Amino acid sequence: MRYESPESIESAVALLANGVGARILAGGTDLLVQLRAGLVEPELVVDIKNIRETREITVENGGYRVGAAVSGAELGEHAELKQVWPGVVEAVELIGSTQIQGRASMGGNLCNASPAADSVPALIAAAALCTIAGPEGQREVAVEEICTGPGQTSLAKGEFVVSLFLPERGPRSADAYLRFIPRTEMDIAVVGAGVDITLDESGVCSAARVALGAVAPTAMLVPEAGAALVGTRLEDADLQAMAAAASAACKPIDDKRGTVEYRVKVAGVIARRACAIAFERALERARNN
Amino acid sequence: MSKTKLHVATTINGDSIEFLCEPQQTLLDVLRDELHLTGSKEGCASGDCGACSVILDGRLVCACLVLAVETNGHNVETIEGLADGDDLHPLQQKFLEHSALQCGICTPGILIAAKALLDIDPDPTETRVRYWLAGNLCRCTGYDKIVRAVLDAAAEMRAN
Amino acid sequence: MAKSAENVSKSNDYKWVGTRQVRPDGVDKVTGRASFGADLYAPNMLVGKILRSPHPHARIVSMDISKAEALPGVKAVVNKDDIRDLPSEMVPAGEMMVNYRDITRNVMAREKALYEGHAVAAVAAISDSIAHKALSLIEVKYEVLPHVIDVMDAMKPDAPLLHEDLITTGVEPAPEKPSNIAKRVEFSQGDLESGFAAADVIVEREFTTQPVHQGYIEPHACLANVAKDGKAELWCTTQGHFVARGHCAKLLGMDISKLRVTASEIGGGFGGKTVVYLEPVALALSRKAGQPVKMVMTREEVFRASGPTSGAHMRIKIGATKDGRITAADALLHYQAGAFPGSPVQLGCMCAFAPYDLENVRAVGYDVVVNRPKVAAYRAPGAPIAEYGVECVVDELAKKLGIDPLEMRLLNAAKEGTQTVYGPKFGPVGLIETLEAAREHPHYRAPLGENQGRGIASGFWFNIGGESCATLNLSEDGSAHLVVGTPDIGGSRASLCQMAAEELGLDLDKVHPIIGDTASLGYTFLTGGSRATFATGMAVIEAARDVIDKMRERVAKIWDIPLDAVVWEHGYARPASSNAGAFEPMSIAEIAAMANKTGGPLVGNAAINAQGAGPSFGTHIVDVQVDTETGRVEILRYTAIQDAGKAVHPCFVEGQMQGGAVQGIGWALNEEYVYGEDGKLQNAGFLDYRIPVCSDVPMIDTVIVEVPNPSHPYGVRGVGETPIIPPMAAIANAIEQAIGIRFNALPMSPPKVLAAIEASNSAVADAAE
Amino acid sequence: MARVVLNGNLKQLSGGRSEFELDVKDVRQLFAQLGERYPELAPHLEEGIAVAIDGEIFQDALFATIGPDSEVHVIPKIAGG
Repeated sequence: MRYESPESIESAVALLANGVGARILAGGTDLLVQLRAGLVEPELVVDIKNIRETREITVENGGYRVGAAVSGAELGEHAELKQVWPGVVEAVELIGSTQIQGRASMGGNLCNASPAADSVPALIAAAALCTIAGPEGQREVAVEEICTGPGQTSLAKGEFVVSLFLPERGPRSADAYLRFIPRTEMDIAVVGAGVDITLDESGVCSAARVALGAVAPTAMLVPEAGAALVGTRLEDADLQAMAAAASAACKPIDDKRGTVEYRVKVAGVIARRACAIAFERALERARNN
Repeated sequence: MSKTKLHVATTINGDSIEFLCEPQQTLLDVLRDELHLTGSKEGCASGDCGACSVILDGRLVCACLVLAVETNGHNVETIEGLADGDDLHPLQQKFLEHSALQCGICTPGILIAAKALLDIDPDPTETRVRYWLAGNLCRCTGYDKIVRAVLDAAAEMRAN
Repeated sequence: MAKSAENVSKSNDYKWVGTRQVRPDGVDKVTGRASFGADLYAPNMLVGKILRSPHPHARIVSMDISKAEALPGVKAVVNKDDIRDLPSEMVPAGEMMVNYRDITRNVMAREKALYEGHAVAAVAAISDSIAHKALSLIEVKYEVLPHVIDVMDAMKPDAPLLHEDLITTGVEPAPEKPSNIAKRVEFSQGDLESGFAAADVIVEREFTTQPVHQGYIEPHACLANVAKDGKAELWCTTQGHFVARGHCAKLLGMDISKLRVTASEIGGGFGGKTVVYLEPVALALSRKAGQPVKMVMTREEVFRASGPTSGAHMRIKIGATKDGRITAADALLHYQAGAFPGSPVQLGCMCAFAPYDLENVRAVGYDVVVNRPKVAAYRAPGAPIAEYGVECVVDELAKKLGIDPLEMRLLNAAKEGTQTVYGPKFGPVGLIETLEAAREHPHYRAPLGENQGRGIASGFWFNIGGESCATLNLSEDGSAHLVVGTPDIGGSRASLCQMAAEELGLDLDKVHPIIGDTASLGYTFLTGGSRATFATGMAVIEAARDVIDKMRERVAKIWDIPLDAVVWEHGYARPASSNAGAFEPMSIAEIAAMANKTGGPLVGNAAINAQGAGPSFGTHIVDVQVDTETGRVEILRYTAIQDAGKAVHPCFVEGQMQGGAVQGIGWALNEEYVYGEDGKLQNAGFLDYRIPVCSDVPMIDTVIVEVPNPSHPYGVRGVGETPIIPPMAAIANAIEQAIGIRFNALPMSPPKVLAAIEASNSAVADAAE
Repeated sequence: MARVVLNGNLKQLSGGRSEFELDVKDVRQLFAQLGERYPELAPHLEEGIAVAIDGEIFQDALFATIGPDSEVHVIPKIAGG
């Protein structure tokens, strides 16, 4: 195994394009476990942490661009970003322990392509965009376009995720992320729900994005769940309708972490609780704006 | 696998340390097997137990989830550097006074994790301590005396 | 040593015993200096790795190790041919009795691989990566056989047989056909039939529990070094290096005294480090390679190939009169032994009803082999499973009768003179005291909210004595080295030094303990059965009294008066009375300074087989909150109460109670082995084998009750094991109070709890229609 | 004469009889007499057995004293984790 730590996007792309069986190293909290277990035996590991663009959090067109290798701890310490996108940040902060937070990144969490990745449903709900660098230059795609199946991504050879873009927020929008795990920490999500809600002047929901994790081969947007909230004030009945839509969209598997029945049922519950939190946050913003 | 070893220059507990390592060796492998700093323990090698907790450039990390080569030019703090000469760190002193260890295998990792917490939060709540330490498994104590020792150390450090 | 009641020190104003002192090994443990199993490195050391069976049950048709041996950097390859085959021979090994025929096969598979992860061969190489490569070059031809994982399936007549020659013992007449049932045990007293006939209410329930792993954070590790002349040294993490020495010598055909075993600091054991896994293999590799060999298990290997304790299926039936008196109790226990006979089911039978004073009682147990790793001791082996079922049924009975569960227990509590189902009558025991302490505790009366419930349960463990040696070497300056042979897992060095200092009248910081290797003192049984502070403590006290007598002799000579005219008080030799003569009392330092001139060095020795262990009873109170939408159970408050006899070091006694309680919380709520249809373990890691993390639990309140054990000079009973027994039933009982549903299967994990809630909701709905 | 009771499976090796009045001074004599009467029982008395004399449990203690009025229970050896 060879180790390289390029300092520019271009040289990283060059290495990845030429290297056979190359793997990208960001925080390494998934890759090193896979290396140790012999699940992957790459010829080349490309550490992207020395590329400036992967390590910065910058304001861009009113939104935030977050480098793919920015650690959860760094994200959590960014008070402004946390205030604007609390759901995304709380999702990233749920990835593993304090120790994992010191290394784990959104880019890595996304590209590891686990159906249960905590940050992904939150990013999808936030309509985040993903900037990808490759031999043909850079392209930008919606986060939900990245994962195609467990451990599978749409990235072409030589491509890697440089940064993620969280768009500008309206005055009455807010997001939230909740997950269910058996313990209070250190578990993989059995169900995860990312929610983004926008209210109109009268406090009625004008737009809602609900995304679920760990209930299908990839994290997924559930338009029917969002639609169930639009035009409502998220009363109990509306939330129940949303929960039903969320549960209906689940295509989970039975595994050591949960049964199909359990995941379907709890997906609705967790989505409902996440919606309630996002709604409260949106109302508070509306009051303050 | 590449047989050419990589040269790494790093700072460990304030000392400039240079070592050669293979690219796939973790920081924990090098700390223990090459430098014989065995205070950092391997309980799982997958980041689930925290027994290998070290501080890398001020961030708490699991040494088993860091490639040794990644520490080139960086600063590592391990349990061996926690005491100031003969003077124990207040956390170490409180762990002794509260009998916050039984077998002691998780103790170095927990002390390092607790230090990282008190470095950024001198007055943590019990809940903060418990969630901060959730990545440090202890099978002996039930955590009670550990949490008390950390809170007590924080109080003493605030007083001084 | 004498154990008569008058030998119990009457005074309770001890200087050291009962105080909270900093442990002598503390600084090493908080600075990273302490050396655990994997922390030792030897010059020219090789890395040893084990090849493990990928199949849960397979005949080993053939094995070709030549390619592995030929790989550059590989120094030795071993398999069953390098470990002795041994005939059936039962020996006590700290855990239940073990059979050398099985130990040798568990260490290295012979005819068959009996569980996924079963060792089949091992290599020693100059590097980790070469060792891994070598494993991949060993060619094993398996004939895969059908496997059986569940205990009840394994008992069926058509179940796949693990051992073609296993005939059930304990059944008359002996069966002709082999089966997976290794043994049937039965204990009984009185007349069950009339007992149940006299009952106004009878509750009978079936329970299942899953295997749980001891979960020590330090994986098994050792460093073996065999010289050309066959002399061998072994460094390993173990609860008993003398026991490990015996096993290794037997498996390798060595003189026991040719093998010197040194116990490293041990990173948790809980029973799981009372047996050998890597040690004989490392010695075989080192013997073959002629170099030191270090072996360390990965966490995955720890889960697949060591521990755990039994999973079980059981039926518990108890009857009581309207006023709450239990008239009869019956238990039927089926325990998984893993791949070889020897589950703790007999101990389960003996413990099941021990907290109760019963006339008519029976406990029947079956020891059943399945294609899982052989079970190892785990904290009070066998007791937590059986007592979980019993404590749930007693709780249900109490509620059916409208009696407070605590009062129901008090009404039937075992006490001094109670006839146990396993035979003897109890001496002084402290169950009633723990129940009364629970009743008086503010926790028991604290208010509860919606979906919250409170449960209690009691637990019993025998505790044991056994062989212990101790040596006290007085130095010229009057300080002392204390050498003992029980590895210190939870602070026993502190309590042993406190007892030595108490006897000698020496300051605690003048007593320096070490755990001697197997060549440095006589055979000492392992740290287990809650015996270290009790049994080794008795040896330490005897060694201290031995050196005190020797000091009195020296002083008698110095003063030229009779021995009985010299008494020992608070660290000084004094004249027994004024008419013995007017002499200045002599301190230990003064006597030690003259030792070489007055007859030579002063050494106190003790080599005992400690008898008269005192049982320890505990009672736990727990409050839970149930999230009825997700099935998640949160532990809100926990109080553990236990009779320690005498708490020599109260902090470490509390620590045992807290640690045991939290292990029990894990057992109750989340810990389990998850097997696929393929008979392979799916959660062999700390990510999915969910032991409690710091944020899962509240502070664990403790109350230490002290009902002295008359057989111990300070009244010590031993506390390590009892605290893991009550939690599972206490939590199940609390959940029942919170949501009105009884759970008869462990773990009570969110999916199971939610499923039960949904089922009861739909049942209610149906009833409403 | 001490009252001796065999517990657990041991009684199966003594033809179902579990209670005896024996004139024995210590555990060794107890095992010897029981072994004589029931040769099947003898090997089982050598390992894995404990003896409770008037409520106090003795393991591997051949010379533990048994009094003339002692109540003696022969039980399986107890271990622990």
